[in-house]
Parts: sequence; C-alpha cells; structure tokens
Amino acid sequence: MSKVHVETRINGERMEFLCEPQQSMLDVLRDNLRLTGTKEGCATGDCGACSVLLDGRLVCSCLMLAVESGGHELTTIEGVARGDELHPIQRKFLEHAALQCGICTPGFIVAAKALLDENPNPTEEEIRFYLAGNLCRCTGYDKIIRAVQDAAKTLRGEAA
Amino acid sequence: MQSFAYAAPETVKQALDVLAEHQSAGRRVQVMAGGTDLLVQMRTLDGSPRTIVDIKKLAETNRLDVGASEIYIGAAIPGAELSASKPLAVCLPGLVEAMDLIGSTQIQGRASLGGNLCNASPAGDTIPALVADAGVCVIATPGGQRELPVEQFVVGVGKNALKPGEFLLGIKFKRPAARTGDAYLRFIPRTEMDIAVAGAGVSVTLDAKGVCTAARVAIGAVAPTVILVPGAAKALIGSSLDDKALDAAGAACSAAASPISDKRGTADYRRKVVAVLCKRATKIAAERAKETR
Amino acid sequence: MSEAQDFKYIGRRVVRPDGVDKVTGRANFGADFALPGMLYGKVLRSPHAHARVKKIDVSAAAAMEGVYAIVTGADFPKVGSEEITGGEGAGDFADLATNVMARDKVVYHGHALAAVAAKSNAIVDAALSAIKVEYEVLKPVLDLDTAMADGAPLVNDKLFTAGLKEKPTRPSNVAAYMEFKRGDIDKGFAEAEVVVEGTFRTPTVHQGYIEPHACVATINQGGQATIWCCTQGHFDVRSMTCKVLNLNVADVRVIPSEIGGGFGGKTTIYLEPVAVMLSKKAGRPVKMTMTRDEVFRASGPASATKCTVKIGAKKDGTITSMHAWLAYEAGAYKGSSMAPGAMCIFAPYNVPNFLIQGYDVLVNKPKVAAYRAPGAPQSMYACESVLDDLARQLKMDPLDLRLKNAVSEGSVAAYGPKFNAIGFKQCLEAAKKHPNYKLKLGPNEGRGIAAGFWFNAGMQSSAEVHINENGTVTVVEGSPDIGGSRASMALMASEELGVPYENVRVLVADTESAGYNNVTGGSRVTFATGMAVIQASRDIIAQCKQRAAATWGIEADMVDWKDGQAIPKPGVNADVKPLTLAQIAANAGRTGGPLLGRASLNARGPGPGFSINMADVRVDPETGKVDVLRFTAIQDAGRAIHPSYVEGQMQGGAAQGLGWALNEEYVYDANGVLQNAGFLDYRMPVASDLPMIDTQIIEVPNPNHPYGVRGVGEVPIVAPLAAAANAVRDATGIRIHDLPLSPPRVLAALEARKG
Amino acid sequence: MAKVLFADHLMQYTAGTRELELDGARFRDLVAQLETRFPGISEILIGKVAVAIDGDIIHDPFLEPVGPDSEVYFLHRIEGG
Repeated sequence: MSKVHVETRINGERMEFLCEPQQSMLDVLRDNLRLTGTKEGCATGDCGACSVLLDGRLVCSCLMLAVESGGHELTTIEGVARGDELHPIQRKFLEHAALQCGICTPGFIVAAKALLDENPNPTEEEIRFYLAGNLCRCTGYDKIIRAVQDAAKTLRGEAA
Repeated sequence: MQSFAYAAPETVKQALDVLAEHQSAGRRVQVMAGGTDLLVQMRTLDGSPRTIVDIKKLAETNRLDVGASEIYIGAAIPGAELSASKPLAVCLPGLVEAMDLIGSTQIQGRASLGGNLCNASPAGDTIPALVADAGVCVIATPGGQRELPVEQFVVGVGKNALKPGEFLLGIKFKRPAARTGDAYLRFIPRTEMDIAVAGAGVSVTLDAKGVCTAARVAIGAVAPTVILVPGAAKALIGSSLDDKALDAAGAACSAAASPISDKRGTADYRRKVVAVLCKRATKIAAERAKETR
Repeated sequence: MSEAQDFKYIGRRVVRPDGVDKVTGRANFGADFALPGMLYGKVLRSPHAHARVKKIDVSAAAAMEGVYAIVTGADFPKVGSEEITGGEGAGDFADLATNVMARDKVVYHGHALAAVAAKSNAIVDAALSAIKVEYEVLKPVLDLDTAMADGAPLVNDKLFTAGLKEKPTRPSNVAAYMEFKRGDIDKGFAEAEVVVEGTFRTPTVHQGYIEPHACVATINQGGQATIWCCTQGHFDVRSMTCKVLNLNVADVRVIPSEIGGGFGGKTTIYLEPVAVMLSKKAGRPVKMTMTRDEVFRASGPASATKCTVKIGAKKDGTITSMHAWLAYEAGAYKGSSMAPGAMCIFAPYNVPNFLIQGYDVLVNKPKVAAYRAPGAPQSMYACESVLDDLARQLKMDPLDLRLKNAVSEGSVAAYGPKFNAIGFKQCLEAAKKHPNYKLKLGPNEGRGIAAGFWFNAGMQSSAEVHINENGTVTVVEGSPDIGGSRASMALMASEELGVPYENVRVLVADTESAGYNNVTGGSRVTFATGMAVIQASRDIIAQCKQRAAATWGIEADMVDWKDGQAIPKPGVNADVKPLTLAQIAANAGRTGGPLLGRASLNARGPGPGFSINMADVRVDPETGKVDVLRFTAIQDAGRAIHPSYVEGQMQGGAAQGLGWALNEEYVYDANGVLQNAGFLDYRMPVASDLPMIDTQIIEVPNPNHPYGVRGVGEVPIVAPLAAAANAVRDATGIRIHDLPLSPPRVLAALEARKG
Repeated sequence: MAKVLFADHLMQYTAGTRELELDGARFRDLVAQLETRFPGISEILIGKVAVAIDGDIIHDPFLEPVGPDSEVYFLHRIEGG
C-alpha cells in the first residue's frame, strides 16, 4: 500500500507523517504520532471521545482522513494547557470533580473549549446541546455542565 | 489489485478528469465532501479499496450566495458554516435547522448539505427540507452542467441520480416569495444524536389575510425515499391553516407514508408521528411566513 | 463509631491525585499502551446466534504477507468444569474458556471462534475475511418464554436444572432454580384487604462504558507472560487467564492501566487469553482492542428479565404478603444475577409472609456480566412499581406506604440476616421533607418515587503505606481507580497520619507489586481497601511512636500521636520536643530503617445501602416521548469521604437507570443477530437528555468501618427504573409494564386507552 | 449456643434443616460440627457461600470469632459490579 506524506501543524508544532490514504486522523494521532490523549470510544462519530479542533473548528478525528490534515492546524487535548499552566476548563473539571473514569474527559475538554471560544456566556441548555455529541457514562453530566459554566465565568473574568 | 488513493482536485475539470480516468480504467472511485457518512460506511459496511476524490477544495462546492432572486449553496459547505450565515437563516430557516439537526457539533464541523443529499438515506434530515423548498441540484457532468429537482435526484435507498463521472456541485433555490416560510421537524427518541424516526419539511406562502396560497410538504423516513405529498399541500392551500386543514394535511402524510418497522421505530408509529410533525412544522412555517415580507 | 467524629480531611472536596494527568491526556488507558515490535490482533466472530462449527480453514489467511499468527479453539487447552467462586454470575471456568474462544459450537452472534495477529490493522482485517468457516446453523433461543417452554431448542443439551427438589430427568435451558420464603403467602394474601399484581419485563442492556476492552500481552519461551489491560480486577484477570490457558500464576504479571469505565462489565476476561496465545505463536507482543460493535456483541451485558410480583396489604398499608416470580436471562452460559435480584427484591420491607422464586435461564445471547448492583434494578423495578400501584389503590402517599413497612436496625432482612444500623427510614423522611417533593406539576407531567437497595461487598484488600524521607506518603494498593478512589485513599491516609492531603500520593500497583485485592466492584473499594489503608497508616503510627520513644529513651506506651507528630504523654519528665513525621522519617535510618506500614484484611460487614429516588417527567401525548424534568437522588452513604465523588456516583447511576428505563435495549432480529451494536442506535442518555440531578447524602455510619463508610457505587442505579416508570404512570394514568418506556411503546399505550 | 441458619437454597445440603444451635468460639468450629452432622457440607460452606455473623456479611470466613448468642446465617455470595 503506497503511503502518503503529509505536512501539518499539531498543537502549534510543524509535523510530518506518512500514512495510508484511508487511515483516520484518530489512528494517525494515536498509532503513528503516539498522541494518545485523543481517545477512541466508537470510531463512528457517536461518542466524541476523539474530539479535536481543525483550524479551530470542533470535529471528530475518527471521521476525518489523516491526509485531509495537510496544510491545516490541529489542536488536540495535549495542546489545550497553556504551557506550564492548566487551561481554566481543565482546572474547573478538577475542582468540580467533573470526571470519574476520565476516558471521555479529553473529548469533553476540547469540545468545551470550542464552545467557550465561540460563545463565552452559554446558557445551561446551550452547553448541554453543544456537548450532546460527547458521551459520558459515569457522571450523569451534572458536574461536567457545572464545570463548563464555572470555567466560562472565569474566562469572562468574573470572580468564580 | 486496486489500493486506496486520495485526490483533492482544485478545479471542477480536474475532479471530472479523475472520475473519468477511473471510470474508463474500471477502478473504483468515490466522491467525498465532509466524509462523515463515507468514513463510517468504509469502517462498518464496505472497506474495499477505492480512490477518494475530496471536493472540498473546489470554489463551486464552497460558494454560498444569497442573492436577490436566487440562492446557491455549495455541496461541500459544512453545517457549521450554513448555520452561521444570517442571510440564509432569514430566507430558508427550515433548511438551516434541518442541516443543524444532523449529528453532533463535531459532525456539523464536517458534514455537508451535498453529502447528506447524495447519501440518499430515506432518513436524511435535509432532504425533506430541500424538497419543500423546491431545491434544484446543480450537477457537474463531463459535458458541463445539468440541473435536476431534488425530488428527482433521490431515486432509491442510498441511490441518487448521478451518472458515473458526475458529481454534485451545489443546490439552488428561487428566493422565497413574500410571506413565505419553511420549517423542518423530525422525531427522535433522544434530544440529539439519533437518526430521524420520521421527518416533515413544510413550506407555505400566505396572502395578506393569512390564507395559504402555496405549499409544499415533504416527508422523510417513512418510505424508501423522501416523498413530496401533494395531498398535504392541497389540504393547506386555500385554508387559513386552521386545525381542520392541519389535520387533513397530517392525514394526507400518514396516507402517503409506506414505512417499515425496524430498530428505530414501528411502521404504525412512524405513520402516526409523521402527521404530528407535519402539523407542527406547518404551524412554525406559517409563523415565519407572517414575519417575512 | 459516633456521628460526632470530627475530621480534618475526611469530607473535603479535594482535587484527585490523578486528576491533572486525566485532564491533559497524559493518563494511559487500555488502548494507549504500546511495545516495540508489537503486532495487532483481532477476533473473528460468529455471524450466527447458534451454530455448530464444522470446519475452519485458515490457510488463505495464514499465507498472507504480514500475518504472524492465527489461533482457533483447537489451540486452547481443555478446561474442566469448576465453579468460579466470585459472586453472582461468575459461572464456570469451563464456560469462561469456551466463551473466550468457541470450540465446536458458537452460541451467540459475536462469539469468538478464531483470532489473527498481523503487522497492521489493515492486514488483520484482510486476513480475518480470508478465514473460511463452515457452519451448521441451529435454531436460536432468544427469549425467556421460548427458552422455558417445554420442548424448547436447547442452548446446551448437557445442562440440567440445579436447585430443584427432585432431580430433573431431562436437560433444560433453565440452569438453576432458587427459592426464598418466610411464613405462608396464601395465609398472608387471605389476610390482605388489597392485593396488587403485575408482570414486568426488562430488556437486555449494556453497561455502556466508553472505553472498549483492550490489552497488550507478551509471553516468552519460558511461559512467563505480562499483560497490560483495562480491568476492574487485575488479580482476577491473572487467575482467570491462568485457568483458561493452564499457566502458572507465578509466571503471569498483570499491569492495570487506567480504566475507562466498567460498571461490572470489566470484572471478567475476553481478549487477554487470546492475546497471550497469539503472542505465544507469533513470538511478539500482541495488542488487541475491541471495536464498539464487538463490545456490544461480545462482552457481557445485563440480563433481560420477566418478573411477576404480587403484594397484599391491609387498608392501613401494612403489607401482609409478597410473592415474586423472577426469570433472568444468563446468556449462552449459566450464571445470571438472578440470585442477588431475588435476595434484594423485598429487602427494604418488613413482611411476615413472602415467597421469592428465581430462574437462571440460558438463551443464545452473550453471557451476561455484572452490571452495577447486578440483578437488583430488574427485580426491584417490578416490586417498586407494584408498591406504587398499591399506594394508589390505598389512596396513600407512596412514601408513607414505604415508611409503614420499612426495615430498620434489628429487622430481619428478607435475604436472611438481621440488619445493623441502616438508613432507609432516614432516606424516606428526607424525601418527605425535600422541597422537590412539594413542587406543583403541570399538564401531562407526573412524579414517581421508588426505593433502591444494595448489599455492598467487603472482601479482600491489602495496602502499604510508605513514608518518604521528607515525611511525605506513598500509598500502594491494588484496586483499580475507576471513579476517584485514589482521592479517598489519600484522604483517609492523611486523616490517620495527620499529614496534608497534598503530601499523600496513591499508586495502584500491578499483581507483582501490590498485595492481593479482589475486584473494584460491589462498591467495596472505599470501604474495604480504605480500611486497609487506615490500618496500614495505624501501623505506621505505631512504628513512629516506637521510633520517637527510642529517640527520647522512654517507653513506647508513653508516646501519643497527634496532628502528624509524636508527643510524649503527660507525666513524661524528660523535656522532649514533639517529633513530626518528617523528622522521624529523616532519622529512620538511625532508628531501625525505613518506615513501611502494611495491612491486609478480609473486610466484614460492608453495611447495606438504601436510597429513595424522585423523578418528574413530561409525556408528549402526541408522540409518547418522555422528558425528564427533574430528578432527585437521596442515599445513605454511611460517611462521605469525598462528597463530590459520592454525588457523582448518585448522579451517574441515575443517568444509567434513566437510560435503562426510557430508551436503552438490545434489538435482535428473528435469527438472533443484534441490530443496534453501536452508540447511534443503542441510545444512552446524552447531555441534552437530562436535567441537573439533585442529590442529598444521608450519613448513617456503618459500625464496621472506622469512619462509618458504606459502599455507594451500586445503589444509585437501582431505583431510577421504577421512579421513572411510576412518574409516567402518574403523568398518563396508565401502567406500562415493559421497559424501555420508548416513544412507540408509550404512544401505543395512550392510543389503546383511547380505544 | 450460637444460632445457625441456612438460606432456603442451602437447605438441600442440610436435609431440610433451616436452623440449629451449635457451640463454638470460631466459625470453623461450627463448620466442623456441621460436617459431622451433614457429611460433605463443609466443602460447600467454605469457599462457596457467604455468611452473615450477627448481620455482618463476610466472604470466605474461617477464623471469625462467634459469640455465645451470635446469629450465623449462611447465604448466597454477593460480589457486585
């Protein structure tokens, strides 16, 4: 099988990789680039565990061919923290105990970042519908929603 | 034996050439826009090698025009972009809602109107709205272009009217007349992330007194293809969309439906619910018609 | 153990020690591990629900470039029949072995019958499709009624019903019968002034953990194997894998990864022995990961059930008699959760006469596994629904009806023993006072309440506490952290030792680095492993007193331990300064060597858990869609070590229970082929389906735990099924007996009433 | 004398006996006496079932102390999810 050479940017870093034309972005992130923070829960776009940002837009990396990333910019969970500092969303997930097993957490945090980047002050309903593509089986979503609300507050510069 | 390949042409001609080459060589080729259906199908149904032609880099498939007389939506534009377009939301809010109902926020980042139409699922959410809004497919052909009304584009379960070597460039609409409104509703057991159990797209035009002068009603997930229901339109036209007219339109939808029972719902349930959706969607479309001038 | 314990650390909502790695993507889960030269393995699964395997031809696949190994049932040792003395549903090792890899017969759609290891997933898939299998397709048995009928086709023609008074003469799909009784139910029903009865069905449902099963295995020529996997119990993975492959326990090391949810579904094995066998043949490490489709088809869901419950009572609500007839699908191998379902169904209530009859029934579906309070949600759904109807007939508040018959300390539980301190009445009283119970409802809205119960488990745990040279603490234990237990362990260690929480770190160690621990299951970890951590910490304190005594030249019994330091008891004349843990640790070398505390135990008296749930719903009369408007969970936690994670258990259980009640179900076609093996059509609740879930923690301390802890993980999923169903009954006036209360079913009931 | 009780499904091993009184300081003493009355039963009672001593359920009991008025209840093992 002839492999394709792809040049892209991931988490601000220029990256090159060889992949098979039919390989998903998720498989390349996890197997080729060993960026395993992005999780696979279904590989059919139904759970959101593989959420990444493509040029700032939220997508499922399992529903994107790796070759399509050529010339684009990807952000994965590994790129959410601000260097040595956790992103406020990550901090709030910890403070609110918004994770139990933690497998869905990277996807939720990437999706929540996309939400708050485009809507700094979402209602509870807006948060719930925006995150409806991210499945969590442990928490019943309650603490996740509260963490996102609190993170939004912090990002708006209001006293949390 | 053929192996997988990926092509991302930058002009319509290049795209047509790739399709033509493969066709003449008898090699498998498949056009991809957002890929949210294609990749799932490759993973779960048929993973056999093919050349994937990505049409996201073409100007014609990315153009969004909301003109004074005509609206054009490029086939590869992702839902997230359509939802962000204010002018489109003013002219065809029902269509935008239908697109927005497809999958999650993540899916909206990739999935396209053209892809949803070409995939030709009986339950495709945009198709009833496209039919109700009298959308016309603009198709790239080796000879140039041809046009086809959406209701004639879908010919069977997963089957569309594209001939080998052709692909969908976009969909165009006449700009809706004054006091015209559209709406699409579907039923799913959850609030998100499901495939429609039944769907109804409605477009109505009212006169100054609120009497319905024109209507198109299309229903989805209740037959092998989305179907236009003239009987439902007939029931609405000439009425002031009172309950009697709405009931008659709903009944026409139930009568026109030929649903199956499967994991997503029973035939009997689909037939009943499609009437409810028709009535509810018509009310929303009527409200919108009153607002537009 | 008094309520008035005042704690410095217990009850604080601290950040979990493993938190940062889990919000940054650093934490390694089952599928995240890789080894150099690693191959990818995948299983070939049966397309039939029931068939004899006549021939498997792997020659074409074996000839493929990049294929390193292929295994079939023929490669696996024969395993003799031996009961797995886990708990309910544990079954038999012989069945476990054939479930892992079929021999001559496949007994459900998705049953493993071969596996391939190759250089890439693409090659693996190609090789799998090149394996030719000849089947003789047999008639499948797909539901309880068919399976229990005379002359039903047999899933296993060598199976005879156990537990019957007279020995059965013919094989049957009924694997076991169980009976619990007290008094005389006929007499009890004769005394009753009102009798209510109903037959209820629940569908096959899946735990729905987001992380698919995954492992990496490697074995050398000496038969020494290492397995990295996501599991609720790595010691059980070791013992089960050794039994299935006939390996020596001393030669197998199992290293648990972080685990992405289990809910009981990761207390057994599927891939591990296959990966080891492939590695043996290939001479390379092999990684296996289930697809979501495989998880649904081939891991262990929870039993579908049919339960008939009959309850008789006096006009004042006093229950005089209860009868339950319970049938549970086990899947294709014996061992459903029928027994605990039968034992807990009437546990919350005092009743002079009852009879509980349970049947464990084989069908051609995957062998069920434990699912959060295994067996309880199904049977208690039936009981709590009938109680709701009874309350209506008596025109009595459903909480009052339950209060009138509720068990309390000293009551004899329906499953036998006397209850010690329990919090059922406290939960009921709290529900009556709860503001949500007084809220007014609108049209098409309804409110339902239901009770939940689970035994909770104790079992074996061990822990070590290491004091580092600067007085910081490392806790080493062997219970995989599935929901924040590291935080609870650290809190308990800091409470005992009097050191800051931030100075305590917790390691979940592998089978060769930690003492033996039973599974993370039965809501036992905070209780049992927590108790081991407390005892190991007390071991450290005893040692510290001796080191201090030695330093001061006084007797150890003259030393006290307070706020993280050794202090001389009053009356010690020498003027000695208190020694902090850090000071003692720094001097450890001079006073006898490193400080290492140890404890291992078999925990007694986990303390049963009770709950009351309240659901408010709205039903769309035109579509039959049920929306959950409000949900309130009240539960006795004994003592909440980390309240946020206790609330999290209550909220998560509520969400799972609501999914079970409203939309989740396995849909099979007539041939037993699963139609909805994916998250798209197996409809678990998404964020927009649910409201915030209100919680109220009741604390009636468990006398058997130093801090009063009782398990909290399983109780939360028990009550939501009936709470939701009773709310729909309240909103519509119609009792729908079968779950899920999906829109087509609810609309059909509404239409039927219209006639 | 400790009171020993059996869940219904275990009475098949005790010739239908539900309840009896036995002397013994530890659980194992009781089992030893039961074995003499019901040969073969210890194999089932040790390792295969759980027991509740004065209401507290315990798996794999053996050396657990038993008081003179303790209630010892043999029942099915519960593990959980």
